[in-house]
Amino acid sequence: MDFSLSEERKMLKETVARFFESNYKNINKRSENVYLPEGFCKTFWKDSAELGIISALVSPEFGGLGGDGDDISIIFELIGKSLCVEPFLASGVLSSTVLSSVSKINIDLINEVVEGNLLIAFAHTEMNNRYEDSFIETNASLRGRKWCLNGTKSFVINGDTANKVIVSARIDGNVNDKAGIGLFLVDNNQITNRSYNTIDGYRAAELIFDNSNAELIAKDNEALSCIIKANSAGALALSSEALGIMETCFNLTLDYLKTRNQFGKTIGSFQSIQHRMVDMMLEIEQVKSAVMLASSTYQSDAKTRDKNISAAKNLVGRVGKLVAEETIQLHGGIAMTWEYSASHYAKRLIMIDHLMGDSDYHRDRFKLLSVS
Amino acid sequence: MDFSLSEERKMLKETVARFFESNYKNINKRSENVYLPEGFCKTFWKDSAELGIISALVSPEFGGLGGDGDDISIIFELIGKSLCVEPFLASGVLSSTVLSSVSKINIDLINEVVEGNLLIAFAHTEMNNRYEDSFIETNASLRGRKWCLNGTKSFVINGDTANKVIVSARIDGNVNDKAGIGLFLVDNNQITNRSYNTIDGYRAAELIFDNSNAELIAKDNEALSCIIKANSAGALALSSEALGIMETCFNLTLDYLKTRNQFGKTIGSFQSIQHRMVDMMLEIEQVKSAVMLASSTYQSDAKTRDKNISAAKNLVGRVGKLVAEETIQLHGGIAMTWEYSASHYAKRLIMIDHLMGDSDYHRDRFKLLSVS
Amino acid sequence: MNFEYSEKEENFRLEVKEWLSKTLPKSLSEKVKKYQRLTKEDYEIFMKNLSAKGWLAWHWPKEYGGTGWNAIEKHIFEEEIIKASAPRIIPFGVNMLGPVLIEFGSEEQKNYYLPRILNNEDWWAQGYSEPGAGSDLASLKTTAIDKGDHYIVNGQKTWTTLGHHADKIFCLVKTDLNAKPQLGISFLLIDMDSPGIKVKPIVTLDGEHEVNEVWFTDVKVPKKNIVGKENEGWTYAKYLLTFERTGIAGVPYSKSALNHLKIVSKKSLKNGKPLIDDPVFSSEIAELEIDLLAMEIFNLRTVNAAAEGKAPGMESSLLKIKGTLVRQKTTELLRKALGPQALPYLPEQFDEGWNEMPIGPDYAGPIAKQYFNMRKISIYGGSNEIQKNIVAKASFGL
Amino acid sequence: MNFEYSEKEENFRLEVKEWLSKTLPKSLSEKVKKYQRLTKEDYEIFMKNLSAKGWLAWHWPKEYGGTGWNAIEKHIFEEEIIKASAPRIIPFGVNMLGPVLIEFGSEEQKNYYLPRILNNEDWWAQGYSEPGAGSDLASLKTTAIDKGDHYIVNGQKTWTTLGHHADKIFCLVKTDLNAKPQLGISFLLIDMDSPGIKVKPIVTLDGEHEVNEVWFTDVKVPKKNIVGKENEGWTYAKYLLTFERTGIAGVPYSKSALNHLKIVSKKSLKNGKPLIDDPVFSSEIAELEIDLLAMEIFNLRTVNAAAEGKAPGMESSLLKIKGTLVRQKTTELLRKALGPQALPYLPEQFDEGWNEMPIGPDYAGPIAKQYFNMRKISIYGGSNEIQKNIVAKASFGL
Repeated sequence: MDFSLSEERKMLKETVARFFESNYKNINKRSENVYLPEGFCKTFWKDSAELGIISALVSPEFGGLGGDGDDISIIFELIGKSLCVEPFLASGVLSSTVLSSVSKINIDLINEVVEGNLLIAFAHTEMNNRYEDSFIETNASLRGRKWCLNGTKSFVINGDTANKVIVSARIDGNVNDKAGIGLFLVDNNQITNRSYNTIDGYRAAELIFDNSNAELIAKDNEALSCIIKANSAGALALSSEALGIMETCFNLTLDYLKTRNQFGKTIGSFQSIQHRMVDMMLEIEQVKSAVMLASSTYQSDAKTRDKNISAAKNLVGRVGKLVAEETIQLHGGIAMTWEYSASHYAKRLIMIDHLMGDSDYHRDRFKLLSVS
Repeated sequence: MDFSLSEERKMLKETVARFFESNYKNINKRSENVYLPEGFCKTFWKDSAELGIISALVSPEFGGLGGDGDDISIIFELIGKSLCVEPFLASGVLSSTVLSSVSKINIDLINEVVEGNLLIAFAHTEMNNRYEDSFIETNASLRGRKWCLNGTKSFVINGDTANKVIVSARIDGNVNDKAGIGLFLVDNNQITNRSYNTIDGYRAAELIFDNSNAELIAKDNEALSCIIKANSAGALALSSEALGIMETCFNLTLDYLKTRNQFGKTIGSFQSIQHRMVDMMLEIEQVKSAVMLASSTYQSDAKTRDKNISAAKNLVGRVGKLVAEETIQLHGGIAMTWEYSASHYAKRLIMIDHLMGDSDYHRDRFKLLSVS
Repeated sequence: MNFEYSEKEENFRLEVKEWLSKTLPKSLSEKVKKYQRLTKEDYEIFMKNLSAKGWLAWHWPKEYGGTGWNAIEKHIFEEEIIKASAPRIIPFGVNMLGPVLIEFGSEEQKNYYLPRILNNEDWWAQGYSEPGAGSDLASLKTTAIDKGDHYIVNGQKTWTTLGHHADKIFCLVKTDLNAKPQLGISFLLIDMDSPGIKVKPIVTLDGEHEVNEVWFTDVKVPKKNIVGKENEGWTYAKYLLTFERTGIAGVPYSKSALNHLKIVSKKSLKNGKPLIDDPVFSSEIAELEIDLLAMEIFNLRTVNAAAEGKAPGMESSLLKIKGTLVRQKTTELLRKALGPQALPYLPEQFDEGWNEMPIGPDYAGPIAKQYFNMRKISIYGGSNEIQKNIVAKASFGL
Repeated sequence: MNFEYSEKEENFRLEVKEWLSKTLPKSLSEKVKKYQRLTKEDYEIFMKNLSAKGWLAWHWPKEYGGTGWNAIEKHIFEEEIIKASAPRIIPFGVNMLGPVLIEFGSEEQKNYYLPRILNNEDWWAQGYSEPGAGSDLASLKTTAIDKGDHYIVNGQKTWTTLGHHADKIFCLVKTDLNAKPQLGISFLLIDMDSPGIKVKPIVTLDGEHEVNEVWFTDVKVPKKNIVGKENEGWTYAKYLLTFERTGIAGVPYSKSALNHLKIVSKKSLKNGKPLIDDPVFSSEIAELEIDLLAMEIFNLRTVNAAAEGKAPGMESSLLKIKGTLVRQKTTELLRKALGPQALPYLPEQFDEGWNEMPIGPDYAGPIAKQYFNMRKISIYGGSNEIQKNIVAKASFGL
């Protein structure tokens, strides 16, 4: 057993932590970035790429410097702590997972992603597809020898500024069939989009495909297993991000409890508050444990990977709600304000349950996978 | 709106409370009764009948003096407070409900029950029938012009000492069909029984029917709606009993918190404990409200009756667990002992969720009935 | 027992319902239903109609121009205005200051302020909370220094709801600086256009501006603006806190939210099937509905006791706690029901007249926002923790 | 990171497993599986086999005849004995008194008592709790009065597990009656056959007798029976409380109970279908399984830190809390899974050799009883509330 990080990873963690700290110090900086035209800060993104942060999310096999579960989890825990809105999830995890999992590898494309020159979004979710892997209404058809897509993809994170988009579409079969799915690469000039901010500060878009030209990169079993892997990778990343947020929420709350006075005592001196802090701390330790298990088995067979990731994401959903709500409640009014960082942490923490499968979805998936 | 009891009911409540108080004062008395040959105290039972307690559970139409939802709920709340194990549920509620709901009324039989001369048990549950109304495997068949039963009924409360038993059996159809059910009256000399105590102090029995002679008292729709009504009446009685137990548990705990010292202070002076007491109190008020609603609409149409009773029994299951577990935890070791009454209250409170439908069953039933 | 309303009460309900259907503009109730931002005028339209009908002062005795309703009538009235999606009645003047003036105000104050409240001439704000004193009102720091015929007020109030609309504010201020907490506090009426007052918006986590900071710098307030006696303001403030609050559990709000939840869960799909058919999700709804059903009876029991003249004791606190939990749970399930549809945040959608295509179904827009907004209800008006302390102290003798 | 065991560790696990399969009588593990009452001999058989193998003193250093295992080996050992349904190792002598004597005992005491523990010659009981001092050990009242070469002990101990089997008991007693709580306490070894000792059974709510009251009336105890220094017993007692407890979360117990829960839920029927197919019930099981999975890693993290020589801090307390909650939840779901089958209570069923037909399925009998019995685990060994106080004090600086 080995619960510690390798020396290399420890260094990575320190470097990235320092980088985030100096670039994302306070919540106003983040709010500024949210309202930039891209919904994030291009300079920061380019700098992250140069520092090797995107590279750390990609395996050496494909020109990266990491790509293991532990790498994803280290980086996203720090993303959680700094609450940064850069497209690490969309381009760094989801799209690069697909690109490095298909059989036809385009190493140049991955390099462009790793270097931060190319932003690729992953468009799978649709208005009627809650979190399902194979529920796809967007249609793909062959016109002569060219693929062409029709339909709408919803809630595509960073879908507006992405240079290219990886799109799941149905080639054949009924809406929820496991077979007949294709994954396509589409240039953004083929797509009409409507972009907006999400309530937790990200940029997302509806992507409309109207006879859009598309390049097929995987189909049938291969496509489905790439979608599942990307969704699991995303769920692992989000679980780790949530862990970082929870730790921050806990610390913000603890600091507040120590300084804020009511009835002549610090709030933290009230026993009922103390016991609730212990409950929170305990559940955060549980989340930390579940994330460790999920990240350490990310390279295992798909079933083990997905089972442990579902365990983590389900727990994150449940504990996230507890931590977000307790953080606000134990602070009182101040945490209801836009000005104070805790409210933004709480919002992101809650909304993580609406991405890549909520606690119910992952509980059900865990149930199926834990039957041995 | 009228939230108060009528003068008559107030008097009833006072009389019955005084009677239980003087006859069931401490937990040892109850434990003695549990181990009497009948599993209860015959003298006490006879005295209760003379005082009119059984009569209060039966409508004037059938020779009783009450029988409304409020009557059931008043008496069973007091039963809960005294934790008495007399066959009020089996003979006073379940069987008398059936006897007064069938179309062929046998008024003499009801009179015998009301006077406490005749004990009738209600045998519906089977080993494979969890809490369902129509899941019946016991078989009824005609031999010439006589009905005869074969099969086993399980967990029949007071089924060992009952003079007669009302038995649900399948005349026709598949095991879970709504049609083809009959209700039968069977003399105890036709039944082989194996009797035992339940973990909460009641006496129950497995009843084996081997070509037992039986009298048909209702069939098909009439039989099923009698079973449903009896089960609902039982659930209302048990919910009220649970309310009485919760109130007692709360008071026992509060008294203990005020007197028990730890670390130089009463336990009750710890804020985290106080807040848990408030949570308990609040939920008990909720239960009280739900029981009031259920008892006040007991005479309404079957759908309203069953919906409100299911709401109450579901809440009782959830809050019962909270109150039983908190009562033990807040007391500490002392409530783990047989000697101290709280442990017996807690056990009965928990096991009420295993009778006449648990919280899951009633939640599902409520769900069906609340769709309007 | 019987929880049905009497014929008289049912007739009263009908009267309220009919009046609302006649006088409440459809465009206004639509805005409320869509959670759109209400203007000052939106609130005033409804309150002026109430004035004209004689129903604005629904908590006042008849002799002062109030309705003289008992608790059950108030309860019915409140249920109906919520069901009709009317704007809320801004409570600061009519429900809060009014009763205090009636009980403790001078004849001059009553004669001047009460008619103005009845006619919506003043928009009042409440100046209780301060940055350092949330639930702990007794430790407030805003001072009013005696200068002969006037006070000079300095300090800061916060969480002032709709303070940016207000003409006047009633404040708790410290008039005896040497007194212990709770003592030396006075209840002062202040014109918002006095020199030295500054209102700063507080944007809440949902991006909305409803509450404010109010800063006082050397604000001159005439002495006649003090209510009751100097240094006894704490008594009047407490009077307000214990003032009969039949609506504290928010039952009608939760009922309408639960209804909405069921509709949303029918429209939301999981694996192509209505979410409401999912056994786990529908079980959560069912248990919430049961909690609400019980709470409604609990609330009615308390309303009924109040109508019979019994003072509400710990019931108010218990109902406040449960009421906020149930309402918050409803908004949580609404949020969960949406799945990824909860993500988009289009602040412009809540402006009057916005008529672009929403992202996703039209009901989706306000839901996540409402969930976050509703976190406040277990904090303000005496947090749930404070309510528990009150119950423990008052009912347990612990 | 990697949570797989090393080859060496896996081999060790195999060795333990094989040894158990060879030496643990099938009849004995069957009794444990069926929750039948174990006799004194049942415990002794297993402990004697452990002695013979040199594994009894699994928490002791090698020099004293212990195993010298690190935390991971201890963890594996504990997992395997629980998986094999062995009786538990009675901890009072070997796991509790032993380490105290090794650390604080005189040479004479070590030479006399340690070999006797290693050879199962003494059955030890623990005399800490008193009727007035549950979690608050410092306020104990049993006195030991100095009479020159001996003490005279008076008082009462309670919750003495298996005290009716004990030959000896180690007690915390007050030797300085004027000292403040926690001071003036000594750690005393007492023969159970001393005149003046009376053991009274305590029947617990499940109808079982495992714990006892022990009464001391003018019991003469030689002075050499004091461990360490007079009046410093509190230090030794605390040493025990902080003594590395790898098994505190009870993970292997919960794992086997969860397994059992799944089996029972497959056999229990709801509407004629296996209960485990009920979406709500199976969801409760799934979330419990996830909690347990996380807790297993949390526990391993702590075990691993201990193996690396780091002292367990608040982790022990957090694991105690979560461990008890998970285990209690498992027994709750088992109880719920049975439906009405949980009702029958046949105490004779738990006697050795009982072979009548059970009421209902053979697994039903002990389940409700176990549920009630397991309420104790969040109370004893420092209640969950005490654990929370400890964490708040130690980790938050609150």
